[in-house]
Amino acid sequence: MPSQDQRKKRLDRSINVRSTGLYALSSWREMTYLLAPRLLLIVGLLVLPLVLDHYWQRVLCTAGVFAILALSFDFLAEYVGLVCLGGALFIGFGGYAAGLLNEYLGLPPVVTIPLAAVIGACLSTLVIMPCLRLRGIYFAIITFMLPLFARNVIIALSLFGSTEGITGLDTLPNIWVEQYVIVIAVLVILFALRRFASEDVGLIMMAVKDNDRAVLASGISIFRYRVLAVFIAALMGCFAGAYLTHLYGWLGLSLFAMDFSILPIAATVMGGMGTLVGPVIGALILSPLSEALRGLGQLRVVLYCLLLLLFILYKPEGLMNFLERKYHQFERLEKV
Amino acid sequence: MAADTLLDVRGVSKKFGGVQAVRDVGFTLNQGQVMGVIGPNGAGKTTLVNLVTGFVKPDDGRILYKGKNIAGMAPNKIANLGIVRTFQVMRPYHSLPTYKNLIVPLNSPRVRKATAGKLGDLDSVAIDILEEIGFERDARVPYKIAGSLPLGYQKRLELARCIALRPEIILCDEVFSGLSMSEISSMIPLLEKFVIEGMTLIMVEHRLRELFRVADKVLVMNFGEKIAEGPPQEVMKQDNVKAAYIGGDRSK
Amino acid sequence: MESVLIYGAINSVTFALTAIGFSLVYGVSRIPNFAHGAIYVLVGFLTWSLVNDLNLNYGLSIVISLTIASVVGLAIYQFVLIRLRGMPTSEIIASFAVSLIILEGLRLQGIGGFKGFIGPNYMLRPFFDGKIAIFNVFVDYQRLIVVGAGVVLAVGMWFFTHRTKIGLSLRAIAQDEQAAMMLGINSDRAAMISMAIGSALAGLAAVIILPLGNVTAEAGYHVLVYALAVCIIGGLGSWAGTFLAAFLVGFAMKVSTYMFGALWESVVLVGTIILVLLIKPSGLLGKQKELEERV
Amino acid sequence: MRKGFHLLIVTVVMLGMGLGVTDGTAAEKAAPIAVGAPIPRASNYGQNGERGMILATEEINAAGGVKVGDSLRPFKLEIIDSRDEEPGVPTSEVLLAIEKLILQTKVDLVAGGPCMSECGMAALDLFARYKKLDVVSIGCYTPGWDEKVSKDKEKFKYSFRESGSVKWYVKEALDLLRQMKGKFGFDKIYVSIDDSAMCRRASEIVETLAVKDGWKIVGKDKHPIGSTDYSSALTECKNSGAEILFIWAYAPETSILMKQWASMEVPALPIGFIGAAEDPGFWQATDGKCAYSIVTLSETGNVPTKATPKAMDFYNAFKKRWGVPPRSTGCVSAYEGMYVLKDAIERSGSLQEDALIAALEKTNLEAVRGTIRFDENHQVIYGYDPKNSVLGCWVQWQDGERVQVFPEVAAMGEIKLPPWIKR
Repeated sequence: MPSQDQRKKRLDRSINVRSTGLYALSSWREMTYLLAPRLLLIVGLLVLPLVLDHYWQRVLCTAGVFAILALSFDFLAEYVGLVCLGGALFIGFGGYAAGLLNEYLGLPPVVTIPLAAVIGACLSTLVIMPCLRLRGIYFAIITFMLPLFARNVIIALSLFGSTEGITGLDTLPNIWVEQYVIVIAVLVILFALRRFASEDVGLIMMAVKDNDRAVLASGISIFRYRVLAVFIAALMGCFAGAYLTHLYGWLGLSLFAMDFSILPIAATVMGGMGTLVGPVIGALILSPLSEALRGLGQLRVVLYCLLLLLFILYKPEGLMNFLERKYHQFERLEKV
Repeated sequence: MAADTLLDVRGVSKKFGGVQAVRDVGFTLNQGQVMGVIGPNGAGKTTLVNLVTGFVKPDDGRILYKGKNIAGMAPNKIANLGIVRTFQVMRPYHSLPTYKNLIVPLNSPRVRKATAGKLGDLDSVAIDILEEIGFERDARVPYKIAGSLPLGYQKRLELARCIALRPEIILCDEVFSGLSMSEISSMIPLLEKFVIEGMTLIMVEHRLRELFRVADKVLVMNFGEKIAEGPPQEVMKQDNVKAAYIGGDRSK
Repeated sequence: MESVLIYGAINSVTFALTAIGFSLVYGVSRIPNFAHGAIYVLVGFLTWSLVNDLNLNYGLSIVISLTIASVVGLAIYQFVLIRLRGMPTSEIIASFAVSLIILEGLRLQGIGGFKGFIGPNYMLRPFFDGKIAIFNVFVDYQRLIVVGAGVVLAVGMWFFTHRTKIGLSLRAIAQDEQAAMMLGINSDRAAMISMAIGSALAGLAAVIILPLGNVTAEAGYHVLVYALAVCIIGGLGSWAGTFLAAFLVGFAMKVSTYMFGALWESVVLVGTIILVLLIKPSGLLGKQKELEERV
Repeated sequence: MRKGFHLLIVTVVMLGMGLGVTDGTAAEKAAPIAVGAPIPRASNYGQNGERGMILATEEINAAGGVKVGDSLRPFKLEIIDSRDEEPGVPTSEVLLAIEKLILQTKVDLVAGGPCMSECGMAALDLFARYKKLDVVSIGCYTPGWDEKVSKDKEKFKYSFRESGSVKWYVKEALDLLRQMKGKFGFDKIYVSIDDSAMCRRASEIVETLAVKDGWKIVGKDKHPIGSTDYSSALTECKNSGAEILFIWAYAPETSILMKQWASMEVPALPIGFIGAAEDPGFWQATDGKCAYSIVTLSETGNVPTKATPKAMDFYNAFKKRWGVPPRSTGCVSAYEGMYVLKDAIERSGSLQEDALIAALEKTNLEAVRGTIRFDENHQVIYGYDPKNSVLGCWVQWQDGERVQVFPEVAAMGEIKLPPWIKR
């Protein structure tokens, strides 16, 4: 706590490296400075499965699912400007697609998961497309309701085992495959997205978010790009859903459960909107946390939302931005 | 209509709720002309721009571009035909670096068609355009985040975004407003250069003196109606125009 | 067939009641109050425990819990939403977090001996017990009260927003915040008031509607979703639109029940929403234009 | 900055609590036999099951514990909140809870939930995967369960279901109907069910069989779970001239159905599985509007009866321990579940899975509901004779009390008709 006659002074570390990329190559110090955090993340995630006990390994798997969902939420919200509160929709469609392919066509997970990801993504995109003309909160609210309705429709038409779902689907061969599939998927998606954001398409999407009118004025159809973006996000979500289905060899209505929509958002807010890494970290903190707090019953949800509230109110930038700043700056007290 | 008539607007009207924003306005514009659109605030100038560029669908009336009616077309389609605009309220893609702002228009179908996809490295093209618009090439400015640009540069960026589309008509919505005299006088030659390059300009302006330095003719609007059209000096002599201006506000 | 008409009407009014609070808040302060459903349920349980645990008089406990509701609304605005104005996403997330806190909190089990509200045994007494036959369709008084309340509320809202000073200022804000502020109307205070009133309305809906059934925490989610649906269809923030949409949805659902069976209600609901949005993205009477700059 | 610090603390605290909890469950498990119990603690069935299990465990331990070989070992309940039957909770999370019991708490056996059919079915695969013995003793009534087991007996041999099955309750319902047909000469049924897979199946069976018995199905209503207005259905029922209103619905909103039934004086006697009407407090909650409704509590012992010697003892013990009478589903079966385990362990003399399975299959234990035996699909055998099977429980609400009216052996009263039903 700084006293009266002192104040915090912030100094930046190696601005050169960060402002002009090439400079980094000049010395190992600078390169490690840039690469260390990334390596830390990658190695960390890859090593994690080896150090955890069996139960926490399983937790890691579900955490991975939430991480991917968080990524897809963050991507849509911060890179395209579509706030989609319906992550469960993706999980549901992906999960059901995978499960049905496996149940009725007898395809093995190695086929169903990618296939379901694509099919599910197409379906979700089709469903969301009519809502794409809406902006901001309208879109958010509609997407919030979609999973619930998807659920009701399945009950109403009593499709696919209706309220009982289908169990006894194929599961993945062993715990190692289960973990590394999801961990690697998270990493790949993470860095693919970062790359994508710097491609022209990604840039245009960000432009759409910043000022869609100007994009229109530049002769580009924002609708097409929004659809594309939704498809990409859905692709991730549905992949996660398909994976989850095969993780427990079950499909059912609760694939559309609200947790799948809420938790990723919480993770994103906590991790830091728009950082992509943040949501992953957020998910890796939150879903184990919610497991650890299971003993507390409902209280768990309450604490959980309190945490979310605190973050949104007092640390809207989120963990990641905070850490990043800490990494790039150091503070010292000085006389005023 | 004459062979070299590029844009021919006939009796367009637009109503927002109860407000008649534009009523039965029409004008023609020849290739290479510069037309100023003036009038007190709320006269419907911006709406006119929106109508021509398709951001607002006219209730009735026709907008003939090269003899083809574009009234009610989607904005991006119209832009691809070569009619581009700047925005009164400038919103550059603030989270992107300045030069990346131009990636958007450079990816438009129009540019792709014009260059048959052989544009090469878009970034350097973007830098070229920016330089042409008056960004110093090797300074840091083009690499800055667009949101952090000073007003003058943002206005130029708006223009750059138009130029990147290789337009035939540019509708400038108050490019001068908020600029200092020096900035304006450095921008005017730019506009003149566009005209020489064969572009046609429609300029919505409040800064009459500066406007008249470039405009061939002006269109005066008041309460959504066209009250006069013609060469600047003559138009300004008309009583109803004076009345409108004294009645309206002269701020800016 | 008569039953479809009568119960369709009742159903519609029910929707209107649940939605109007949300609509009001959004209309005035552009805040999507996702805690709406939670407050609805909260009031239900409050009233119940005031009556059954403290043996208070029914009417009195209703008044008390409504007051508490509006205080809660105020609190939510003062301590949470006020910092998030103009960030719809954050507002949604925050208010939804609040609603989860309330709803799950109500179901807390055995933490500190607190026995949460679980199970079918929490019911509010109907105001008058009994029923009458309208074209040999039986309707219990409570449902008639619901309808009556709906009408009163509609008229009341109109009077409030067109005649009273505060109502007018709320409307001014709703129409053009900038202008209203120039006229010296404090938009923060207006938003706060709207939250209070909105919550009170949610509570009112609760005490009127809940006696028809029983009070469960889950209801909170349903109410929220239906309120959202109605408001979206009617056009966010448009109060007339809300009522219109309520009737559209209410009848659509009852008719579908009559024709294809109750299962189709939700399907029909989705259909209606998608359809309306396809035709008119801003909802039936919504004001928000899609891609238009203010003139 | 400092706010960030606060947050950090909050997080740390929460983590601490969390770990504390997990350690608490993970730590001491030496002598006692650890029985994992995944239970939806925020649901009625869950709570009742939990109470039943705790009561049984306390009794057994008080009596010295379980005799394994020549050593006496107490039971240790490892209850975990499986969170099924809660809105917005994915089944995967329920399964994760079970995995936690198996993998981290390292329990010897699993008993109790999960209650929700969807979860129960999915759990089967889990127990097969981890080769863990499991005795379902709360809820999970879906006929799909033993169907699934029968498909692959070897794979699913680790799971037993000591709680009931809808199959049987439906049979009971039909016999009850037949009885009333003889008694009052009723022959028209109106069916009203929740729309869930379970209820739909149940009603299908009932309808087909009832028609065989010479009943006329004069109308049917499927309402989505959570609907709060049954007026149209009830009006239809009224006009259809039905004498029996056959209900199969577990949603709490069924209370509304009952209230509307009473206020509309529908001249058809409600019979069936009515979730809300099971509760002892239901009479007071509906201020008497539930009178005359006939409900299954699915397990004899939830209301006073002389059917079996143990029944009254259990009823009183439960009331004494928890201050409330047993509610319904779960109380009895969960209670007995612990005794079934005790019995099997003592007979096999070990905790080794295969030995236990063999022992359990030979179970023949006199308990509260009657005599517990498992069929070849590891499903407890229901019947009407407490000597060789366990009994269901049908009660009618008669001035404030749940009076058992069926099966006859356990009946404590006669079925009454409301004044507005002329026969």
